Formats: sequence, structure tokens, C-alpha cells
Amino acid sequence: MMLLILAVFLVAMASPAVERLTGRWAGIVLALVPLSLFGWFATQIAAIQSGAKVSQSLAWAPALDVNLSFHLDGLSLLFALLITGIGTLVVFYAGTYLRGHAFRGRFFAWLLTFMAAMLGLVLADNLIVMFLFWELTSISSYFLIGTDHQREAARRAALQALLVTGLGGLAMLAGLLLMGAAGGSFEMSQLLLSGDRLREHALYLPILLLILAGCFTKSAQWPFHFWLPNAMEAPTPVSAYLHSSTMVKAGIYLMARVSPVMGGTQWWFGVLTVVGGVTMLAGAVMAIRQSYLKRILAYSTISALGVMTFLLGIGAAGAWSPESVEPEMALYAAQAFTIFLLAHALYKATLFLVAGNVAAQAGTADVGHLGALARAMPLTALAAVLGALSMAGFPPLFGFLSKELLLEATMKQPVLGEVLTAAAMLAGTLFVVVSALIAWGPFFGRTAAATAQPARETPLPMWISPLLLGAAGLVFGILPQRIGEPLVGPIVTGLLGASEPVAVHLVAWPGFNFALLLGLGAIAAGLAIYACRTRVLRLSEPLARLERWGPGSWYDRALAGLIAIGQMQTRLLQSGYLRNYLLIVLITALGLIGTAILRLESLPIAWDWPAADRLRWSYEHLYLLLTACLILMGAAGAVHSRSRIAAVASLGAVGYGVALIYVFYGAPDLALTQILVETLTVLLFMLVFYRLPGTKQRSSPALRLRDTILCGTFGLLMSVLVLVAVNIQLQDKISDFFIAQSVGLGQGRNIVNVILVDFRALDTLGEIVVLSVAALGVLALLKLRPGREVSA
Amino acid sequence: MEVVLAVVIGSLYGAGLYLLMRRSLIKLVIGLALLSQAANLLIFTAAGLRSSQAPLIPKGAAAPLGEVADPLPQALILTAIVIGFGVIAFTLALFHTAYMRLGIDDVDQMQATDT
Amino acid sequence: MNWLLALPILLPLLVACVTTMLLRRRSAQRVVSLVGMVGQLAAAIALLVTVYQQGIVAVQAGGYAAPFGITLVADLLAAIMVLLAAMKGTAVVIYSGASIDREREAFGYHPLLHILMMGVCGAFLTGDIFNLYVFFEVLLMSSFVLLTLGGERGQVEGAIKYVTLNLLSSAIFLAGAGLLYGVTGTLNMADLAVKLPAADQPALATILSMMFLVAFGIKAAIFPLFFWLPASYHTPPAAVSAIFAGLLTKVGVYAIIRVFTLIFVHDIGFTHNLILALSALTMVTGVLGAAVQNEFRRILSFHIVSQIGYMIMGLGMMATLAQSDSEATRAAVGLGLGATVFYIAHHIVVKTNLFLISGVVERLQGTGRLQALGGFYRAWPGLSLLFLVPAMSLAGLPPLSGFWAKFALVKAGLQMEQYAIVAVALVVGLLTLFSMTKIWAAVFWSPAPPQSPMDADSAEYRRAQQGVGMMLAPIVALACVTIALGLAIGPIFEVAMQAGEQLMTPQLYIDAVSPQSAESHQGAE
Amino acid sequence: MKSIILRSATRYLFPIIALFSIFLMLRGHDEPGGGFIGGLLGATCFALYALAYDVATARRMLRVEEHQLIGIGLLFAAVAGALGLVVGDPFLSTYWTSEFPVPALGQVKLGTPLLFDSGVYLTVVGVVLMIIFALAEE
Repeated sequence: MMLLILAVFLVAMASPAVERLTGRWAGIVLALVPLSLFGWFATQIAAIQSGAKVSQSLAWAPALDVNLSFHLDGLSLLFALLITGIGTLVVFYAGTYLRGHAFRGRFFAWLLTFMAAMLGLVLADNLIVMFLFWELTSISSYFLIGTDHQREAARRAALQALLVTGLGGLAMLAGLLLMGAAGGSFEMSQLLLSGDRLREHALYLPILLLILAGCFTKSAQWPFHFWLPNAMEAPTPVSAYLHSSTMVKAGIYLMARVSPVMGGTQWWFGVLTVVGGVTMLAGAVMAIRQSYLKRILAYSTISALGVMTFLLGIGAAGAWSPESVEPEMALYAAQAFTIFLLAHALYKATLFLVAGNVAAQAGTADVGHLGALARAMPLTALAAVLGALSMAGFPPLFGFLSKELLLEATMKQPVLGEVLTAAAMLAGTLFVVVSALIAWGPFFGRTAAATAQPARETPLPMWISPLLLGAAGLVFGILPQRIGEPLVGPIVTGLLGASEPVAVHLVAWPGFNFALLLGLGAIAAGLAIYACRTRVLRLSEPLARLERWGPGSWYDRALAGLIAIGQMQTRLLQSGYLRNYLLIVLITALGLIGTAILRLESLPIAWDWPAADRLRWSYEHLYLLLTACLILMGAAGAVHSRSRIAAVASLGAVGYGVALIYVFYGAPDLALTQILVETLTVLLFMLVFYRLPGTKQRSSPALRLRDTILCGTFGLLMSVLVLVAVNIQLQDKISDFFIAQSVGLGQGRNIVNVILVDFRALDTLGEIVVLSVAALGVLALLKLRPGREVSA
Repeated sequence: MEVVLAVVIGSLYGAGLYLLMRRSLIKLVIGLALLSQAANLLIFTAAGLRSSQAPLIPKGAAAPLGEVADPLPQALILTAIVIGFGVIAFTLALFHTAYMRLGIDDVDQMQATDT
Repeated sequence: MNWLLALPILLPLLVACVTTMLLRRRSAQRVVSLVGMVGQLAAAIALLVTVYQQGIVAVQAGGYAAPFGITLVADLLAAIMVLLAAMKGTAVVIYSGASIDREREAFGYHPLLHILMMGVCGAFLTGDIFNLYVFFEVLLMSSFVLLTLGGERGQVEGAIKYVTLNLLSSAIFLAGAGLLYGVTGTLNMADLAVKLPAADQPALATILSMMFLVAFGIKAAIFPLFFWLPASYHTPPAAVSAIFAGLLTKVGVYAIIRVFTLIFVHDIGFTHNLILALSALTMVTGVLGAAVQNEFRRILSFHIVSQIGYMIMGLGMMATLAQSDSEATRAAVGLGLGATVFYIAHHIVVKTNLFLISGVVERLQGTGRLQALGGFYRAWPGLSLLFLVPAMSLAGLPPLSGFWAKFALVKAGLQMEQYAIVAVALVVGLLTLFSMTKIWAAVFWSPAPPQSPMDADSAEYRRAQQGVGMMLAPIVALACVTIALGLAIGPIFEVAMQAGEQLMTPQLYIDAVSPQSAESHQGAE
Repeated sequence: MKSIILRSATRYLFPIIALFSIFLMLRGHDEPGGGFIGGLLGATCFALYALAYDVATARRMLRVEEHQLIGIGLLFAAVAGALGLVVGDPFLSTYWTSEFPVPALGQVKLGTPLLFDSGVYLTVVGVVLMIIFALAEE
């Protein structure tokens, strides 16, 4: 399996070259890859049905519990077949649909990357590897939505999709990590065997909510659904493939995969059923309000995803009232879920491709302007009818079976059964309205307005793909037992977490029962609503206003808020005033060191100014006191002086005062260097200051006062630290070694110079490098002027 | 006598920082010079002023007679002084070019690279 | 052994001397510079291999015993950093062959580059706190000059803020080193780690740790102290800001990690929780700043600040050792530190690459402002793909190295129940993705603006184009390194974990530096 | 500034200061002095020339470009350090010759630190002159 995914990745990278080579036939050549994969997975059906285990594993980063392990079971097999099957047709369709498009090569590259990532996602056994492919699908969908990136709307929609799914993805990463830690292993197969350990875990609720955040954003559930309609900016093959049958189902796949271990609790039932139900209804209602073909389909996809989440939710009703549950209630829900998943994938892909044909030929996708296309495009019309009938749930089609099982599952609910059935009925009705809008209006309705150019039938690949998918819906509908059952059985066993395989028997015509009556009723109501849809649109006007304040606007407001905070923060912090920067640095330094000092119980400062004979003490240190006064006056002069000369002179005074202190405390080398350096510095100051203007007093008195206080406290802090350091002296300083060894090892009697040149020569080496760089810098600064001809 | 030096160090640090936050380039560079003097003096004092006998060994002797001042901080400060000189020389040249190039001496008007 | 540790410092110095002599002859300078950098890379690889096999390697400069002479130590973290520095240097030297103008080379561009390399490698390898100050000054001084080389208005203005704040940080660092010597009487870091606890002055030690945190914080550009970086990094040519982006702040981060895992480990509850808080604030302010900029290299500069928050997050998470010293926590902290080491490696490669690409974009389009850019996806598909690799890696998209770095940090954080910081890390990851796609949409996807020289085959555009070939070579190489880091994560993360382990147990470092003080230490136990 | 007194004074002062600066540098290992102090002093005598005459004559007196001087100084220091590596000892290890009599000075011994110190001397002279000449020419 690993090799297959790798192969698809390699082909994806090669596809720009392949596309340039094969030109017109690129669609077909590239479609061979998913076709061969579809064939390989088809051969696995028998093995999986008999319960054989197909898994591979390769260690990748053991320190991070990440190893490339893949596992094929019922659920992943169905998804794999869907991905590769519909993938083949979509690539085949896109070959002609995008002929002449400037970036067709790169489009195929990203489409095949997406296919490989989606395959990896459904086949991965290791949680982290699955997340890895999850993020890859998000990024490839970003590039696919932005295929014709010249348009601002496409770029915005791509970003919106990426950010919403990205946010959910990151939350899910945290959830997966917690789940792996709580469940004891990062391999899904081991986790599934851990039974109730996760459900009883203390962190069950956060794990559940985090993972569901990822699933709900990916599968466009109610609060996070707004990115899917905008994603219709992508070319139709992308909408047909990603945003109807595969990518948006990744969330559903993960919920189904995790349900045996995380499902079955009251939280699971509550959250999924409510969110699923709301999405189901909201999506359906908004679908009928749209006027563009692809947006209608997008909202109906949201509603379909809501139905699937809803089914996964009600499967766990047993947890709510365990005593009154009928054993096969969970079985019905699991069956309904699987059949609905398969049926929806088929008819939604068909309808999207049909919408693509209509948009290509009729020039517009607005349902209002389309009419009587059946005569011009008979084959597309046939595919449209097949897809729409399956969606509406008419008997011979596969959709009918899925609606039947959906209604039976809701009727058998022990708790709130009637409410859930009513919700399912309403959704079914609205589905019928949508299918009528898509199939009946454009193809068989009267011609409302003149279409842009005379529509004629699309070339072969563009009508064969939807037709094949529609026909598959019909075939599955007629013979569900022979084709549907080998796939559905293993999935249902997996979903229920049952040990031995569960027998599933599907029948084309379940006979007259209450569910059938409800279904027919839904169809009738749907057709009625379609007939008087103008009045229905007026009635649902308030809903439109609600939509404007809905989640879509929350996203825009959040983004605008983010930018506003960023601007405010940058204006505040990165103000451009150097003194503000210094102020903040000073306050931070004072704050940090201050808090550290407050933790100091006792302040070990020895106050060696003898109280008794202060006069004698000060006489002894007279010279020191005089130099100290000289330095203090110099510092004050530097601060308050008006003229530049006075400032430089006071700086010189400070320098020479410090040299005197070095002399007092036995540092001849130091004093010599200090005096020479000080002279040179004053000389340089004079050379430079000759040209700079005088120092005018610029800042306001309040500012100066605040600065004085802050700098004063910092200075005080430094003095205190010095006194503290002076009093805490460890005895064995390393300088004793230098004093002892200066003649022996260093062969020199001036210990300071021996240290500089011998013991710590690396310091001096670094020092002269600094000096030479400084010299180079001065030369470059003064000599190198942009534009001035350099006399090098 | 450490108290006196501590006061000197504190006032040098305070003056240096105060000058650093003024708006004229000249005061800025004088502030930097004062800061480096203060840091050097701090190392000198923090190492403990044991004695005022210069760390030299008389001719022919193997070790200095009696208590000697700590040679290590003196070596460190010598290095720091020379590095400080290099840096101050570069800063002076930088401010000179800045004034020639930008024509303004007031640091507050230099916000082009930030906002 | 002596060669290995001395070469990363001596070789750049020799090359700098030679290139200073050759200031007048441009081509000779370039050849010597490239040969020197490749030699540096070879030496760095040899050093890493030796350290990986034999554990921490220590050599006493001048042959004097440990605490007295200056010790050169290479543990895995230092060896990895030296290798990354050498790799970056080689890439930038090749890149600047085509992008640095004649005047800058005549005024010492190459010697400065090598002296910067000497300062950086010296800072990574030295085991002495004052010597660290000297090497900091070496790399700071050469970065001052490199920043102002060329003397344009923006460079000079940015340099004033850069110089002032960094000199303030050096003054605080010098004061800290002086006080540390005053209290413990030693300068050797390993000796400090033994003597500072012996002085049993925990409160004073915390004060000193705060001074070092402020000094290194300014150099590493953490939260309240990063203003100099966005103000100055985008002014010099792309090659210079590329070498700055990957190295200067990382030396500050290395210094914080070294000091706060070796010397100041007595009061982890206070110091490391503070670092954790600062890391969270750094991440958020950096990425918020990046989200609102609209000039290519300013966004990248703010991203440096935000990514540094991630690097010190791993260090800050050591604070959980204060609450529970159980085996599981120690393993998680080890994972956190390993993730930090890997994050630094990933970020250096990615950030340099992004700056080099911004240089190519600026060379072709003449400006860095996003509104005036566009149409690169159509005109330069190769460059777009090359931009995608580091950009998506920075945003944390799997399977590139950025994802693994963030993933490891989040995994370690969750194991230690540090939920707040993990949440911040994830959200900031998303905002990074937002600003990266902002660049992608503006520079690559949006249509080329009308008057841009892009499509017109004007002579000026053709001249700009011919140099680009040589500039793309290092970009491709760095992109391959990013992909290799991402795909071969298994063994590479093993090395990072070992480096994390070495940081977790300072005793390994102390024994390697001064074998005989190890006995005294055991004796004192 | 171009007064005759200063010019004639500099012509005589130059050799004395130069000699004194070299003397300071050589005795640095045993008495207060050393590479830095010698270098700074050495630079002042050339600066005096720049002040008395003009930068061009000072450069001619120097006879070698300042940046060459810095290059040579750095090379001396690096080579003095690298000698140890060639022999296999750690970086920057020092070696001393045994004592040998010199007619005027008595017992003298030469060592690698002396080479290192002269490297420092040359670099400091080169650096200070480069800065002063650059600023003076402005």
C-alpha cells in the first residue's frame, strides 16, 4: 500500500512534464494511474470480506512514536475505492474540461498530490501519519481552489478554506496526541482494541471535542460550513472530487473510524446528533435559496454531511437509555450511514460534473437563465436525471434505498424518535426540491432567457463520466445485494465494533412499510414546494438576513480583528522612537531584577563606613574621595552641559578620574591604557563633533523627570549589587593560580600582561579582531557613499 | 571604601542611561562611553579590592612579596577598555555619517525603518 | 582533537587576514572566501561526527588546566550550531557572489563575513563566560559594520537603533560577568556550575540570572527586547540580512540555553516559568507584527522574533521539573529540549532560505513592497516551488521539518500538562501560515502590476536576470536540506534527543571540561 | 595648524616616541607596558605627523597601507597561536627559547607570546592610524 501512495506522489510530481508531452491525451494518460489503483483495491474486496488483515509498517521516527504503518479494513477500502474510482473519472473529465488552461500541468500535479494524500489519510494506521496526510489534503485543496489565481475571489476563498480547516486540524493534532497518550498507543489498530479505556479516561471530553473540531471544520458542519460554498471558486472537477465526495468526507471518515472507541457515550450522541441535525436542515434550507448551480450543490453537500454526522450520532442512542434499546437499532444506523455515504458520493459527483457541462456549454450557471437544454445536450440530461432521481430517493435508484434505511433508523430511535424522523423527513423533502431545481429546471423547463451561445453536447469525456456515475447509482439500486453487500458488511462490523462479522442483507424493494409511505410523502411534498418555489423564497427572506450574521461573517470579523490588534500592537511597541525602546528595555530589566531582589530575604551589605572615627577614615581615603567627586562632577557635567565642548571635557574628566582610581588600587597597566585610550577618545570626539550641531534641550521636563527616576533606580540597583557581590567573596579565586605560575609557566613578571598574552590569549586575539573590524567599519562608513565614485 | 566606588558606579550607570535616552546623537554616544566606563569600574570593584600593591613580581623572585591586587579583573578590564574604544570609535563614525546623510540630529525623527 | 576545536575559530581568522590583504583584487577575494567557507564546513562536519561518537569534547586553550585557562568545549548542541553556521556561511558566500556590488567588496565584505563566522563559532565553542563576551563583541562589531556597509539612508538609521540597544546589552552582560566573578571567583562555565551552588546564595544567583536573561534576551530578541530587529534587519542587502537572520539571534538563544541549563538551574520554578511566559509573549507579538506588515523582508523579520519564542519554549518547559521530578516528566523535558535543538536547526535553514529568495524577488522586481510585486507564479514557476518549501516548512506543514519541530514541542508540552503554552504554540502556528500565504498570494499568485519590469524584456530586466542563476544554487541546496530534515526525521531527531539529554544533565559537561574537578565534585557529594 | 615650531618639533620627537613605544612593548612581559600601550603610543607619533604636516606625508612616513598593517598584525597573532597546533599541543600554547646573552641587554629569551604581542602592537597601530586618517581626511 505504501508503494502505491508513493507511486501516486511521484506521478503527481511528474505530471507537469507528462501534460506537456501528451498534450490532448493528458487526461487519459494520467487517469490510468487511479484506474490501476482502483483495480488493485477491487481485488482486495474478497480478502477484506473474509476478514483478512492487510497491514504494513515501517519505523520512521521512534523517538516521536511515529512509524509509517498502514492498515486496510472495510471502511478504508470503501473510501479507497471511492477516491480512486471517482478520481479516475474526474481526471479523465478534467483532461478536456481544462484544455487550453495555462496551468493545466500544475493543476494535475496538485490533483494527484491530493489523491495520494487522501489515500494516505484513509489507509494510515498511525495517528500522526494520518494527521500528516490530513494537512497535505488541506494544502493541496488550497492550491486547487486557487487554480485560476488571477481572480481575487479565488485567492480569498482558497485562504479561507485553508485557515478554517487548518485551525480545526491544529486542534485535532492536540486531540490526537492526548488520545494517543491516554489510549496507550499511537496505532489506531491498538487503540480500537482498548475498549472502554478512552471512554472512562479523565480527559475524554477534551479529546472528543478537539478531534470533533478537526472533523467538523473539515466536513463543513454547521458553525464551520461557510468555507465550502466559497470553495466553489475552484474549477468544477475539483468541486466534484474534493468538495463533494472525498475531502469533505475525511472528517466523517475519522468520526466513523473513532466511533467504536470514542462513540456510544451521551456526549457523543448529543454533540453529533445536534450538530448533524442542524447542519442537515440549515444546509438544505439554504440550498433551495441559491440561484447558482454549484452553490446549490455545495449547500446540499453540507446538508448531506449533516445527515451522515446525524446518523453516526443516533447510532449511539443506546447510551442514552440502555434498557429500552432494540438490538438492531445501532445496526440500522450503521447500515444507513454506509449506504448513504456511497449513494451520496455517486450522485453528488454526477450532478457536479453535469453542472460543469452546463456551465461550459451554456456560459452561465444561474438556474434562472437556463432552460430546455435537454434537446441540445441529451446525454448530459440523462446523467442529470439519473443523479437527481437518486438524490430525491426515487425507487429504482440507490438513493431510494439510503432514504429508506435513514427513515427506518430514525423511526427505531427509543428517545425523541418522532422529532428525529420529522427532521429526516424535512431533509428528504428539501433534497427533492434541490434535485428538481438542478435536473428539471435547466433541462426540461421552458427557456427563460436566451443563453449566451447555442448549447451543444460536450465532447465525449465530459458526458461519459457523469453518465457512468449515474449508471452506477442505478445498478447499485437494482442489485444492492450482490454489489453493495460485500462492501457494507465489513464496514458495519467495524462501526459496531462487533467481534464476529455482522450479516447484512439489502433488498432492492423492501416492500410496503411505513418508511416507504414516509418516503413517497416526502417526494410529493418536495414536488409541491418546487412548484410554488417563488412564494417559498419570499417566505424564507428573514432566513437570508440570519445568514448575513451567520458564521461566514464571524470569520471575516475575526480576521479584521486580528489585523487591527496587530496594527495597534505594532504601533504601540514598534513605535520607531529609540527612547521608547530603551525605556521598555530599562523597565523590563528593572522589573526582572527587582522581582529577583524582592525574593531576597536578607540583603547582605556590610556598611564599612565606621561610625566612630569618620574624620580619620575620610582623611585616609582623601584622595579617593576627591577622585570620586571629580568623576561625579564629570558625569553631572556630561548630563547637563549645553555646549558640545563642555560635554566632551566632562567625559574626559570621568575617564581620567577612573584612571586615577585604577592607580590607587594597584593597576598600573590598566591606568596607562585608560589614560591613552581616553586621550584618543577625546581626540576622536573633537574631530567628529566639529561638524555636528549643538545639543538643544528637546524633551519635555516631565519626560526628563521620568527618565531621571528610572535611571536613578537602575544606578542604585547596580550599586546595591556591587556591595552585595563585594561582601559575598568565595576564598579560592582562580587568580591565585596566575599569581603563583606567572614566572614559572608564563616566564614573565608582569602578571597582568602574562594573563593577557599567555594564559587568556584567546581574549586578546578576539579583542584585536574587534579593533580591526572597527577600523574597517570606520573606513567603510566615511569613504563608502552610494553613488560617489570610489577611488579604490 | 567600596561604598564610595559603589556610589560612583551607580551614578555613572544612571548618567549613562539618562544620556542614552536623550534625543541628540552626541548625548547618545557620550552615554555609551559612560556606560562602558561604569561597567569596567564595576568589574574592578566587584572582584574585591584586597590590596593596592601592583601585581608585579620583583626581579629574581618567584612570587610577589605579600598581598597583591587581583590581576585577573585587571586583564579583563584592559580587554574591555580596548573593545570599548573600538566600539565607540565606530559609533562616532556611524553618527557622523548619519548626520551627514540624514541631515537630522534628532533621534525621534528617525522612524523610517520602523513603521 | 586539538585541531577540531581550534579550526572553526582559527580558519575564519586566517581567511579574514588574507582577504584583508587582497582588498583590491575582487576575484581573488571571492575564491579565498569560498575556499575558506568550504573548509569551515568540512571542519564542522568532522567536529559533529567526533562529538556524536565520543560525547562532549573539551580542549584547554594554551594547555593550562580547566578552571584557569580558557576551555573550548563542544557538546552536541554546540557542534550542531557550528555545522549550521558553516552551512549558512557557504550558502551566503555563493549567493553574494552575484548579489553584492563591487564597492562593498572593495571595503571588506568578505573579511567581515569570515570574522562574523569566527565570532559565532567562537561563541558556540567557548566554555568561559568572559571569553563568550569577547566573541559576542567580535560578532556584534562585524554585524555593525556589515549592516552599515554601503551607507544607504535606511541602513544608517536602522544601525543607530541596532548599535545602541546591543551596546546596552553588552554593558549589562559585562556587569553580570563581573559580579559573577566577584561572587564565585571563577570564569569557567563548568566551574561556575560547581561553585555557584557552593556559594549557597540562591537569591543573588537568581538576580544574576535575571541580568543574563536581559543581556541575552536583547541579543536573542525575546519579547520586550526585540525592537532593534524589525527596525534594522530589512535594510542591508539580502545576503547580509540572510546571514544575520540565521545566526545573530541564534547565538543569543544558544547563550540563554547554555546558561539556563548549566549555571542557573537552582531556582527552576521561578526562572524557567518566566522564560516560558516570555516565550509565549514573543511568539504572539512576533506573529501579530508579521501579520500587518506589507513588505517582504519586514514580514520575515517579525517571523524571526515569533519563531524565537518557540525555541525558548522548550527551555521554559523545564519548569515542570520544579513540580514533579518523576521519570515521565524528565523524559518529557528531554523531548522538549531535543525538540528545541531540532527547532533551531530547522529555523536556521528555513529562515536563511526565505531571505535569499526575498533577495532574488527584489533583484527581479526592484522592490520588496507586496503591492508592487506579483506574477511570479506565471513567470518563475521554479522560484515559486523553491519559495513553497521553506514557507510551508516555517508554517508547520508536514512532512517538512517545521512540522516535526512544532509537533515535538507540542507533544512534549502535552506530556507535561503545559496546556496554555501548547495552545499558544498551535494558534501562532496558524497565524504564521496566514502571513506566509499572504506573501504567497501577493508575490506569486496576484497578477503582475502593470508597470513592473517583469514581462518587459528591458535591458535592465535582462541584466538582473543573468546573475540569478548563481543566486538560485544556494536556495536549491537549502531547500533540499529542509526536505531531507523533514523526510529523514528518524535518525536526525535521534541526534537532537541526545543533545537534549546532554543539556538535561550538566554533570556530563562538567566532567568533560575538568576531569579532576569531577572527583572533587564526587567527593563533595 | 601648520606652524613651523610644531613641524620641527615633530621631526625630532618622532624617533624618540617611536623608540619609547617599542621599548614599552618589549618590556611589557616583565614591567608595566605591553602590546596595547606600545601600539597606542606608536600610533600617536604618526598622528602627530598628520597634525603637523598632512595625512599624505604621514602615510608616506608609514610606508605601508594601514589595512596591510592590520592584516600583518592579525596574521602574526594567529600564527603565534597556531604554532602549538602544528606540534600537536592545544591552540595558543606558548614556547620559549632558552636564555642567550645579547651584547647590550644581557640575558634575553624570546618566546611565542612576544610574537603575539608584536602582532597586537602592529594591529593597534594600524587600527588607530586608519581611524585617525579616515576622520582627518573627512
